Amino acid sequence: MLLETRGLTKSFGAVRALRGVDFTLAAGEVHGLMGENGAGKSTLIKLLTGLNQPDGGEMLLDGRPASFNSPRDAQSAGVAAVYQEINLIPERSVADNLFLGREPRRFGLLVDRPRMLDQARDLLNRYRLEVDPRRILRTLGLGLQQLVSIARVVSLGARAVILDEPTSALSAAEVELLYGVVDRLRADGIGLIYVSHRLSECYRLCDRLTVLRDGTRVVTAPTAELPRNRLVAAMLGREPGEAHRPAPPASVAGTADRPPALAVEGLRWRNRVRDVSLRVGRGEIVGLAGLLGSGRTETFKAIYGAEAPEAGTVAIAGRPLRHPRPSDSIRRGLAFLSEDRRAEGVFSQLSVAENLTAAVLPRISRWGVISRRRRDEMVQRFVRELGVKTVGPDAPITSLSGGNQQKVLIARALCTEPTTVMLDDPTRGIDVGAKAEVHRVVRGLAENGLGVLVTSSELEEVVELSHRLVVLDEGRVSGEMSAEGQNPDAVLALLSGDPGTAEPGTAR
Amino acid sequence: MSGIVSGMPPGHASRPAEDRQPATTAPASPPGPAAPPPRRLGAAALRQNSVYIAFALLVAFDLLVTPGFRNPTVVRSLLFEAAPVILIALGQSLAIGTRGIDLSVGSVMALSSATIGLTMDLDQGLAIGAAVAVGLLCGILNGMLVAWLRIAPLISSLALLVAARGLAQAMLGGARVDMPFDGPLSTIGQLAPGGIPAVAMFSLLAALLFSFVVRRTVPGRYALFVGASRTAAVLAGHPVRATLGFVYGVSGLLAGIAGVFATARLGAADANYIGVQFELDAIAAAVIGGTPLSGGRISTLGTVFGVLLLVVLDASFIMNNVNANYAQMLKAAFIVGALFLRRGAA
Amino acid sequence: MSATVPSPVVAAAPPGTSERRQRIVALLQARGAILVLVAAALAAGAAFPSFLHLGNLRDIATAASFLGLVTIGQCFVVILGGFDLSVGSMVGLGTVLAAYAAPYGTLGALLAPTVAGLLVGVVNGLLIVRARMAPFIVTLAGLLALKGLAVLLAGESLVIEQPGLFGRIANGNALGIGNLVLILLLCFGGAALLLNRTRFGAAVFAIGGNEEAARMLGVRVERVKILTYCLSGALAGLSGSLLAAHLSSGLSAAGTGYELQSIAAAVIGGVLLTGGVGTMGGALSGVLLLGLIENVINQIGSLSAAYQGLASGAFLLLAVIIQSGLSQQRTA
Amino acid sequence: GTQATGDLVVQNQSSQSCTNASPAKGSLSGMLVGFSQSENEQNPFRAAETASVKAAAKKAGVSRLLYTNANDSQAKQVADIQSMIAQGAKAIIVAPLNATGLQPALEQAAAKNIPVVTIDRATAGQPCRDFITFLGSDFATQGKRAADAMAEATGGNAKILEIQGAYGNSVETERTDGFADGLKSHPGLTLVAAQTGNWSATDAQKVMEQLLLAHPDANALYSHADVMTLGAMRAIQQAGKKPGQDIKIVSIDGTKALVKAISKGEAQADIETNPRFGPQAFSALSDWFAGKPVAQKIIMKDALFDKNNAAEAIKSNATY
Ligand SMILES: Nc1ncnc2c1ncn2[C@@H]1O[C@H](COP(=O)(O)OP(=O)(O)OP(=O)(O)O)[C@@H](O)[C@H]1O
Ligand SMILES: Nc1ncnc2c1ncn2[C@@H]1O[C@H](COP(=O)(O)OP(=O)(O)OP(=O)(O)O)[C@@H](O)[C@H]1O
Ligand SMILES: [Mg+2]
Ligand SMILES: [Mg+2]
Repeated sequence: MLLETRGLTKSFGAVRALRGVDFTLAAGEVHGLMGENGAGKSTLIKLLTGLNQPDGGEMLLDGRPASFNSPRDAQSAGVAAVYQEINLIPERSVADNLFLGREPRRFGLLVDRPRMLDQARDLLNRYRLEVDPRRILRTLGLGLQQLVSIARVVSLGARAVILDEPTSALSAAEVELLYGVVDRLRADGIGLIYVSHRLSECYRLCDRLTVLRDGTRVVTAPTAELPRNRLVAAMLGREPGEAHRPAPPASVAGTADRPPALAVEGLRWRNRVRDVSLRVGRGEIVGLAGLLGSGRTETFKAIYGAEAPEAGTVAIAGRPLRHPRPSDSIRRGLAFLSEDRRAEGVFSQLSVAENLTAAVLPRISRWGVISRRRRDEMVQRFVRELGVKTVGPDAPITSLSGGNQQKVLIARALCTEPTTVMLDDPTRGIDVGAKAEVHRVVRGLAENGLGVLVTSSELEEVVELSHRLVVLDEGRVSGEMSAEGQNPDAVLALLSGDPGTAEPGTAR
Repeated sequence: MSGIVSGMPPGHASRPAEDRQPATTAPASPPGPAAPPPRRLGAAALRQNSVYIAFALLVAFDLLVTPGFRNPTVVRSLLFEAAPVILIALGQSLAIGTRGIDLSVGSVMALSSATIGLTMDLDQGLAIGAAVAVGLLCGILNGMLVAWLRIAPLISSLALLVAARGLAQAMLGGARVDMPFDGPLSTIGQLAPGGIPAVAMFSLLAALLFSFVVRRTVPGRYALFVGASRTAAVLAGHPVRATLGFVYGVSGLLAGIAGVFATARLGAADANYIGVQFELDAIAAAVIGGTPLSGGRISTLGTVFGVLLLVVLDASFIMNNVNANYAQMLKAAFIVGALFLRRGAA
Repeated sequence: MSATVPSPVVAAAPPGTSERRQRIVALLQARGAILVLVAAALAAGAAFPSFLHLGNLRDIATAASFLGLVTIGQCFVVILGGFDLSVGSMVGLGTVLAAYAAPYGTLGALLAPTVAGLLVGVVNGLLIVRARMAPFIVTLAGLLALKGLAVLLAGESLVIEQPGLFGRIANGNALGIGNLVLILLLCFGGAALLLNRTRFGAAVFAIGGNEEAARMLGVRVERVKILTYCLSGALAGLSGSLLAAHLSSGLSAAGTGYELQSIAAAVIGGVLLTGGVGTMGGALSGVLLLGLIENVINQIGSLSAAYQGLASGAFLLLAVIIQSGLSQQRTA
Repeated sequence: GTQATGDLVVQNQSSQSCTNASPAKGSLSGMLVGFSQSENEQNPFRAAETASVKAAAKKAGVSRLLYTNANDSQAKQVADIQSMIAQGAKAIIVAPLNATGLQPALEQAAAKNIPVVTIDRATAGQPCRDFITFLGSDFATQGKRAADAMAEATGGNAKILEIQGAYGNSVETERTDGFADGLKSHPGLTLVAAQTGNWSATDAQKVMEQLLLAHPDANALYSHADVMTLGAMRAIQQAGKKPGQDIKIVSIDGTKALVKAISKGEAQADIETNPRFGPQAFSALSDWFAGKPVAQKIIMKDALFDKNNAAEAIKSNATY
């Protein structure tokens, strides 16, 4: 075995994140690691890469006991990871990021920039990433950043490579690119641990699957021997109920008949949002479909007023807002969930309760004094309704797994009692169970008469969830269609023009 | 308020969590009061409470060793000393809670004092009001620089530190202005019913109010949210700029009042000596007391005790006639030590 | 001191133009301080005829060289995402140690303070890295302790009786621009190389940009941090040594206020206090700009000390406002 | 007492002198003269000193007096002087910040044959080359006189608290040593504690207050400067004691505020530090330009204010 763990345990304070996990990885295999949010996947990876040290159990590399005190240790032993959250240096260039710590040097001292750029170009070309290595990483999209991150790890000559939810930020086209990379790595005899919540990906890529639940390993089996329903059952610890089968969108009347929840006319912001007009009716779920970088996030932000639009009008529930600002938008009944949980969502020093109620402080207070009672009621209700896994409302938000943090943020948006919600990739990094819950919540909102504008990095999800699709292309609305009966592949073809000529991973 | 989510088909919304509960050991949000995470005594408690422990130890030492420390008037004297510092340390901890800092507080105290010097002859009450208002203005100016021009607080308040001191000195033209022996100012400087200075009572009341504002009111919470993540605060619809204006305004206001206290105590308006390097003590006190510079958290009681700790420490050196240079080095070691005990404390 | 919204400026319609614009703005930010410096110098020259005399310019640069050396170190520390408030006191202690060491030879007088600064850096670094204490407080304690130590060692001042070679190192006039100016330029050049062209520099940027990520990318965060504080301490010590040579004296109060002035200079020069961004050229311009302000106040020749404070506070604010205006152009 | 109006207020002069080897024809009038002050004028002593130099400059008819203030920075004072030289100053008066550290500036002046007069604090350098004269008080003598005044005020028996200037400062050292020296001849006077007040009113107030707590039996105060004394007097009052009665006070500087206090019986004695350097400095300069010898060291005449002359001194405006 290339890499093996025996009885690995790890606790964070009162939380027992791993309880005796045995795990093996062979050379040349792609081993999928699955499980619900908080199952312990990231924790296992942190132990394997030396970021944290196990409380008990042992790790073996090539059959010999190994212990890593730091990622650097692990790296030099041949174990490297691309983490769930992108971990590169945003203010540095792509080349700097690729070669950090091993820059080619002249006279053993000064960094040889020309050579570094050449090598960076080679590396990027090898994986068909057409990115100028001099570009500041920050100016690339999250998806491209993720791919750069993978390129870096691969180029380090790691023998065991761990990809922790690499695709949650990738567009469909980029995912294909990633598959190519993975297949090549497998052919090179490199062992890959692949963590993802996307079942189809795992079935497409993995040779074996391991499921973790609540810190214990539930099952390990070759992919072929583990059908979907058994896999999901193993993850959830029960048979998947009706709830997890995508319900067809409730059939709706035409937009024209609905009272408007949100109406956007001729919106412009810099060169990212060029001309966006759209309408969301009450009770309607509108999906914003577009390729990565088509400007969905900026469209959301401009509508919400987080970026000051240069032209255009936004009307919430029929009342136009001249200069939208987040606070006004919220007051008028528009809520927004950002795609970037870590930087734009959670308040990491604060508790679950505080995070949940962050947007409604004036509402749960009188004369500026916050009512504890009303706060706790609100928190309890949403924690229950969204099924947030937490030891209590006063637990620090950082003690929650990514998916549960996301639920708290959705709750934050919902407790403003919006008439319209905009959800930018609400299921990023969320497990199957939670994803279904989020879908149900979204549908519930619509059934309750709210307007919903949603997008996702998974096109199927948007198609499946929405009543109607608005197609965004380079900051312009290029079309509209009913989502019912649509085939995601057909939509994708439409988005990318001719699918054959789409240039994945090309930054312009 | 009626549920948004509960508009879903009945049973759907809440079932998943309940369904899954048996499968998890992490209790899924028990209804009712939150069970706080089990508190381990020993090291953790020591860390959490290092400032109180250090204070108690220091006082015990002084009671045993330091000549004259058992005299009850010590309390009065030290509280007079501490009162203005507590005020600016509170303002400081608020600024630090937003992940900012306010270096200007000492100079704003001097400016407040200079204002008293200029206006005292008209009417003392007016002078006090003017001094406090000037402090508030400085704070708001600082807040605007931070909030609207997005200048790093360290830099904006540094500029204010230099400029406010200069302005104060220019206002008084070098002269110190003695205040009359009667009138409200002199009362502020001397009143100590029951051996507890009125200014200290004011400061402690201010600390109570402050604690309430920070923990329970909307602007106070907004300040912490800004400190935890400014971007997320904007997206959550918080009035981030107004909050920062409020925060630095409060800091300036408190520095203005502290200037009044210091002036009353010195018995003269003085632009040169009042508040020199007080900002450093205020920062040290806030941090020792458990307000991390990384923002998002404020400990009011800790800050008050941080100030008391430093004041008693200074007094211990003087009363034992320790050479000021050794005293300074010991104080540095003490600050590091107190912080070292805190390390890793939440 | 807040996170910038990570929604970046991206490609414009014709690919490239926006990028070019962005490059220009980035350049402006990095070089903005230079522009402000040149503009201010021209204005001062127009107002005061003696300002642009070579001798006066040299004096400005000479006087700025001590703060300049300190600012180099501070710049590294700030880019790393920290602060070093102990540098001012370290300069004072450095002059004192140099005064003690001077009778035993020039090398000693140069090395003793530098090595002492290095050791102070080790202590600062260890406390920050190992004990995980906030740099602000650790180095604040350093500020107090080192000042106390310097006064204990020297009282107010010590005379260096026969500075000889040691004095000439600072006050000699190689290449017609003065040794100190030369040393300053050399150090800035070296620092620019260190920052931009070595693995160490890349690691400093990385840690300041995202410490957690840097750790995961295999940067030896602890070591780099300690080294950076060492660099800062050593440069402060060296600055003290040269100041002692310049003034033929050890002065315990020397360097007072350098800690904040150096941070201000760095910020004026476009270094972000949030870490991860900064250039040496900008920092140098920041230092010179501060020196220029002081000189202009002297050229006015009758401003009382109180108004001097007022004026320099206002100037500082102005410079920072202009600078931050430029940098927001970039990140907005 | 001293006449404030009197031009030259000199106690004594050293026998060594400096003479200009090549006297120029030019006179002071119409000349560009520089004055480098060391710290800001919040301190009444510095204010009086600056005013005196400025007034004397006007009287001497200089074309312009370049004024700089080093604001407590030694490096800045050097740069200040250098910038004066660059601006074409033909003579320079310096109030040095420190006992050393002006060497490069003085050398530059010497190289250009610009005469430098140092006032108030002596600084390291070679007389006649680096500077032509030093004008100032004898601080050790001040300390000694303070001890004598203390003996007089307390009848030779007292427990004394001393509040010192900034530690290690040469003025502080001399005033401390001079006082200790003076105490030797008064065995009834004991020093119970000495702490620095950093030349600051607020620091002195705090120190005095806490020293009084630690030493309730102390009954006299010796302070190195009037600013600090004022702060300390406030502390005495706040401790419920009467300055001048419960605590006898001897101070140094001779500022108006303290001399007034003496006249009211709130303090006992104040040894003057004479800040009126202007006339003497300019006369030294004009002697120099005329080729006349200038004494290397000129000690100012420092008055002693006590209950006998305080009221009159205030009336005749003899204090600053
Ligand atoms: N630093 C930490 N402090 C406290 N608890 C933690 C910490 N890191 C993880 N946990 C807890 O450990 C458990 C496992 O978390 P982990 O991040 O490994 O889950 P995951 O399987 O990666 O979930 P996700 O799919 O949401 O990423 C969770 O209950 C989480 O709350
Ligand atoms: N052409 C481009 N040049 C530079 N950056 C781009 C480009 N296209 C997209 N990006 C970056 O990619 C990221 C995603 O773009 P944006 O958010 O506008 O699109 P999106 O459709 O919302 O994508 P996502 O699904 O990732 O949120 C953004 O951060 C954007 O800056
Ligand atoms: Mg995870
Ligand atoms: Mg997006």
